[in-house]
Amino acid sequence: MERFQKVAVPIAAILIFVALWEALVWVNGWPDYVMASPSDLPAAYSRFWELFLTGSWQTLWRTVAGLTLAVVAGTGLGMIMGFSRIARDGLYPLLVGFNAVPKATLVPVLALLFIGQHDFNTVMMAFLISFFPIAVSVGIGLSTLEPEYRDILRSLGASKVTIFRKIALPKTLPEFFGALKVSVTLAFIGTNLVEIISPHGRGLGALFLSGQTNSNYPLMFAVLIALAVLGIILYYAVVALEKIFAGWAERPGG
Amino acid sequence: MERFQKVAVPIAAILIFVALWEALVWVNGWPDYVMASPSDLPAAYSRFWELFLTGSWQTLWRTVAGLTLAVVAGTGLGMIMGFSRIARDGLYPLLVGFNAVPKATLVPVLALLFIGQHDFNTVMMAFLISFFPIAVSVGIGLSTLEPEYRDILRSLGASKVTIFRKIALPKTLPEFFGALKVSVTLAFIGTNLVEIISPHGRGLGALFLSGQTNSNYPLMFAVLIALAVLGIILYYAVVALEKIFAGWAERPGG
Amino acid sequence: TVAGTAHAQTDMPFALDWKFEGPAAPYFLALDNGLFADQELTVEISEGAGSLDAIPKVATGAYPVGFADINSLMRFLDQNPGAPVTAIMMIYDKPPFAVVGRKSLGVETPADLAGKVLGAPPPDGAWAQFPIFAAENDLSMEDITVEPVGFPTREPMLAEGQVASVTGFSFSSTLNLKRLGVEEDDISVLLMADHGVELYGNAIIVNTDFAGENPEAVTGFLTAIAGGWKAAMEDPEAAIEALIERNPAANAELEKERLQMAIDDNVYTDFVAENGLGGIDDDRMTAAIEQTKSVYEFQNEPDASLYFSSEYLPDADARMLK
Amino acid sequence: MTDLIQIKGVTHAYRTPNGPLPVLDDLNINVPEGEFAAVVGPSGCGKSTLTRLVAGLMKPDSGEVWLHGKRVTSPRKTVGMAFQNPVMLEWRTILQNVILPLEIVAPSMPRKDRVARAEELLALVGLSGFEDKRPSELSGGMRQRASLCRAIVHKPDVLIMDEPFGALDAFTREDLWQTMHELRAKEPFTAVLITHDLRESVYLGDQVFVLSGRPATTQYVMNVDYPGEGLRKLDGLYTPEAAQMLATLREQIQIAQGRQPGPEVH
Amino acid sequence: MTDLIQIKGVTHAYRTPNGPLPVLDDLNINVPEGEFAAVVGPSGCGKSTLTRLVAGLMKPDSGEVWLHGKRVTSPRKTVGMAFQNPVMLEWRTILQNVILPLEIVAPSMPRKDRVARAEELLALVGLSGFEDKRPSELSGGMRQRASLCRAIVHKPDVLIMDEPFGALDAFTREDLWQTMHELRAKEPFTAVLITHDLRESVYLGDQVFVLSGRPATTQYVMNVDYPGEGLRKLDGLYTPEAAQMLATLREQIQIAQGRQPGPEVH
Ligand SMILES: Nc1ncnc2c1ncn2[C@@H]1O[C@H](COP(=O)(O)OP(=O)(O)OP(=O)(O)O)[C@@H](O)[C@H]1O
Ligand SMILES: Nc1ncnc2c1ncn2[C@@H]1O[C@H](COP(=O)(O)OP(=O)(O)OP(=O)(O)O)[C@@H](O)[C@H]1O
Ligand SMILES: [Mg+2]
Ligand SMILES: [Mg+2]
Repeated sequence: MERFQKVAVPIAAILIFVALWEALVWVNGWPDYVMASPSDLPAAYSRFWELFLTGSWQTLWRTVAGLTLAVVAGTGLGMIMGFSRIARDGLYPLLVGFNAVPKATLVPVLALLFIGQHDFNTVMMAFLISFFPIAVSVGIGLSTLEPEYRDILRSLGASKVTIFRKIALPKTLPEFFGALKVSVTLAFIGTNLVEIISPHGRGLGALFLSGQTNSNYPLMFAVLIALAVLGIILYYAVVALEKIFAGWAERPGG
Repeated sequence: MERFQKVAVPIAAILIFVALWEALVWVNGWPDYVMASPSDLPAAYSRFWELFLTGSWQTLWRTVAGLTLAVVAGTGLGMIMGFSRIARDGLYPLLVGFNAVPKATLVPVLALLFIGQHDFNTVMMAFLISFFPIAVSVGIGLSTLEPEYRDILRSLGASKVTIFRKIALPKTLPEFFGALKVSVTLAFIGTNLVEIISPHGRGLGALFLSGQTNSNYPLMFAVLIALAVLGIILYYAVVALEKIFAGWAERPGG
Repeated sequence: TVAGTAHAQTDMPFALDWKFEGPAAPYFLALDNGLFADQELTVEISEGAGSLDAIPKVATGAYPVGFADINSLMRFLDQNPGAPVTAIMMIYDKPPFAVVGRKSLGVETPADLAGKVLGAPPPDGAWAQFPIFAAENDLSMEDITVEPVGFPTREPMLAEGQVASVTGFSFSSTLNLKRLGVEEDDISVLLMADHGVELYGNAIIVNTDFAGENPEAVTGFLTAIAGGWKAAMEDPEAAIEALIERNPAANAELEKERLQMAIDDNVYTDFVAENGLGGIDDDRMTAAIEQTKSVYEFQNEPDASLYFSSEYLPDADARMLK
Repeated sequence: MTDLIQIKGVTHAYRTPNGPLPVLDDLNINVPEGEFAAVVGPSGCGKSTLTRLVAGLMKPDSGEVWLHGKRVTSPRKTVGMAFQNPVMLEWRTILQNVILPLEIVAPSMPRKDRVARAEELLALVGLSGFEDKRPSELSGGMRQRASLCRAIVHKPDVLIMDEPFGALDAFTREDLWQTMHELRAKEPFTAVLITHDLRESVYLGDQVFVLSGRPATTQYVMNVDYPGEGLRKLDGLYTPEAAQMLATLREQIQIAQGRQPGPEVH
Repeated sequence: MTDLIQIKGVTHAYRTPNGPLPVLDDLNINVPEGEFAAVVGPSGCGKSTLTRLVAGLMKPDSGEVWLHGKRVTSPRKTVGMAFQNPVMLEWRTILQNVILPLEIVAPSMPRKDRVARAEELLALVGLSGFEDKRPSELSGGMRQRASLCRAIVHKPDVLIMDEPFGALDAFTREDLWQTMHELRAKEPFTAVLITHDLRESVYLGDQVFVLSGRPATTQYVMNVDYPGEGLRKLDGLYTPEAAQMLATLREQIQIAQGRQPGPEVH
């Protein structure tokens, strides 16, 4: 029963969303070039399905690679900021400043620095755009860790790294996964930004561009939906990881 | 002494960063169009300072407006998702899907739907891009709230909203502010995206564009730095709020 | 307009395809010189983010008039049959589509492209027409190494010699290269229109529903546009001044050069000198559609009359630029 | 008159991954208005579970809980609860923590009155001067005392206390016992007190309920006939009558823990 | 032989927003190797603070703490600590919680041995069958017992316990007292036990230290001469000698709380 609900509710939500979208377009009588409706999309998918498959795969692996980097670097940075007040005071403004810079404007800089290294550029941008939430959440998790928890291991003379691994990390895992869910979506945006702004003919971004040059609006919307679906798939991968590693945190009721 | 450190450390960090940047450009001998160096920027600022001031103000107020909306809507959504499992299961995939769609591609759609409503479009985009981290953090804060805390008020027959206001909100305030720090930077990106992709001649984004059309690379970098500075200013505003509302959470030591 | 007041002002917001650069100056000059007001039109000019941004703005009716590439318009109308938009006045009689190369890298004629690296942004308008250019010049695509680049990196890569040539708009790429320090003598501009490509370029487009209801206003608008270009050719300085007022960070020298290039290469062609600004030659249009078929697969049978209508053009003498 | 608190045949089991864990089994407890029920039983038998059921925080699998002649299905505003683990809201000072229930139950009460009420109670438990401290600046026993103030600040009809004096030394504890009696005389309430201190159960309880080991059922009920007149005095605990009651309870608890009742040594 | 635990003139104050709060004042405690020091004192006097200083979790403002002839400046691996608030890691089962110190102190110990050791201890405190439960599924007393297992699982030289039996009923508590004595006989350790139960301090302590009220100083030291031979027996607590010791301690605590020593009634 609960199993059933877990699958049925998201699907129902998505169906309702699609129905609302179709209705909105229909009621307003919007032409494709304002907003394509869901019923326009199957044609686009069936016509270009091969491109969608290869494009999705290319977008996906770069995103996952960038995200993995972001997890590693974000966790490292978060640890530094969580454990050291000075690092926190010094790094935070820099990171915030860096993050307030629209990444779209950095794509050309990156592209010029690493000319032709498309894979590298794309992964790099996915990484750059998505590590911040992870660093923030790990940093906050550490700096607000209840001393009672920390003391359990401190009293054994455990090193900071051990305390992090055994206490802080598991204790902040729910927040970490929350941040990861945000980062997943950001990493996608990073990958696509490169594919669209510094196009190299690969990934779903390229498909979007070709829809654009040909004024094929249903194709463009189809790409956006494909991106959303990829995002949802990655999200459920994160949820699966969360169930394994942080299932304890879910409170019953409510 | 501690006061001093709080001010000195971030400034030192920024100075070090600027010095490293200058050195990097200098050592590699990069031309302006690959990467401008900090020493190129003062000229740009002194020449266009008036534009920088008005542009900054325009960008700033739209960002803050969007961010305020994001806080309100994000908190509301987070509450719904935190309190109701069904809402969580149903809304999360939709939100993730929505967030995985690069906002750059939505700008034209928004611009077509609300033609000429530049302020509205800009604020809207800042909002759309920045509410997600807040919703996630509030939702997680609620759904992982230790039952011990909740029971204190539940035993008095308090409503869910009261429990949220008196317990869940203050208890999750550190994470909330963490999310807000992420959202601040995202909201900036949203504002700029509109200013750059659907130009309406206002804000720092417009200045960036005119730097681009003139191949005035130092001007472009100057705009980016101005954006970073604005981001840092907003960040410190958030920090000030955090000190007031969530100062208790900061743990000593470390 | 309210019935009975024949002389009421008509609002005609005008959607440009691009930012406020030199080639947009004539429209501002027309505005400042009161040419629109003379026609009882209230015009506000908005910048855009490409033809694909401007076309839907006009198709939805939010902007009655706009400025966009007619080749993009053809595709738009093919994909969205019945959309109420069409071109009514050709401005770039010769499209600015070009291959820009560097002589020092061995690119001077189309034949030189073989065996060299060509930088091309996939969504670039000029790149979209490159196959026509290649076919007309007997170039085999297999002999050319195409490097996909982004717009912002296109000219820097050429300046650094990473590619030997790029596709782009003549006035954009050339001037960007100069700004990056490439000697003018070193730049070779291969305008596709000079090498067998018959396509047309940017035109004034109109929402046909609006035009049907306000034919005089539309004609008046076109009259003012022609007047603007005429005035700009006579006094480029004044035109640039009008532009700088709207884009204060712009570099006046550069924009003047850009405007001049547009006038010389794209607007004031022999055909325009003879027939005035704005009309098209039906045979050339047919040829252009034929050429387009080689780079774009039409969903519906192309029909030139859908893409361009000359019924709103003012008399030829109102369109003479000199 | 029916009893104010009625626990009628309550049975409850926790659902755990390896099957249900029965905790309460056909438990019956009745407390007349104004009386004090002390509940003792072995560790882990289900006492805290019982308090949660009475407070309406959980619903029993079967059986019913009635307060004031109404069936309990959800928490009531007129109940005060001191939890076994005295969780304080870290972001509030001690005073603000104590005031919390008033904010919910009596939102219209002027702030001054709230503060006065909280300060009075804090003084009663020996925490004057700590009003503005954060919970993390208090010792375990001090936190427990503050938590007790929070439970009674809104003058509840029904007070449920889960080992409220567990972290206190003998003297502080005895002081608070007396304070409880004084409070009862001034602001009458009906109470359920969970404790593991038999002397506490005899001194404070009008009835003492001994629960059996898990699953807990009412194994033994003792009506306390406290020696002496009027407000109970501590000395009463050292009378032979009290000694006899304590001995009986010890024996019952030993049975509850599934042992042979040992020799009476205390 | 010098004493294994030496607390030499330790003074400490907490920095609070309204000035320093002196908590310990020139405190001196010495515990010879293998002995058991029981510490009693009024609530909030500074006992938990003392345990943190001995464990090296905090540094005293002045004075020194020595363990094993070495000055304590940071925590030691050979110390076991049972905190007053028995926090368990919620994401681990009870067994995993108990094993935790072994993961730090004896990383090379095979998993099987760790589990065996933890299971043995859990059985000792009556928690067999709860190994795979989450902490939230345990009652307060059960958590406290698990926390005790965690403190001793790695066979520490020095064991510091802050009210380890506070949440337990009398019988469970007495069982654990005996368990402690048996453990000491098998795996000798030196211990500091904070408690508020005077009988506990006499039954378990070789010395009982009575701390004064805040700021705490060593007010009284009692050498326990427990009645009977060999392993201490519970019966010993009911001998006149024990009664005498308890009476003295009660008196001292009353002084510590700043009252006149009352009539001896227990
Ligand atoms: N982190 C802290 N900051 C400020 N003051 C503190 C802090 N921790 C404890 N105190 C104060 O120090 C005093 C002693 O606290 P401590 O926890 O050592 O007492 P205790 O003897 O263990 O009491 P109890 O028996 O109630 O547990 C108390 O008055 C408390 O208010
Ligand atoms: N949330 C829960 N999920 C599963 N089992 C639980 C839960 N809470 C308590 N239990 C189990 O129920 C039993 C009774 O717990 P309860 O807390 O009511 O005991 P108690 O009588 O209060 O014990 P103590 O005196 O130690 O506090 C225990 O065996 C415990 O393991
Ligand atoms: Mg309990
Ligand atoms: Mg203590």
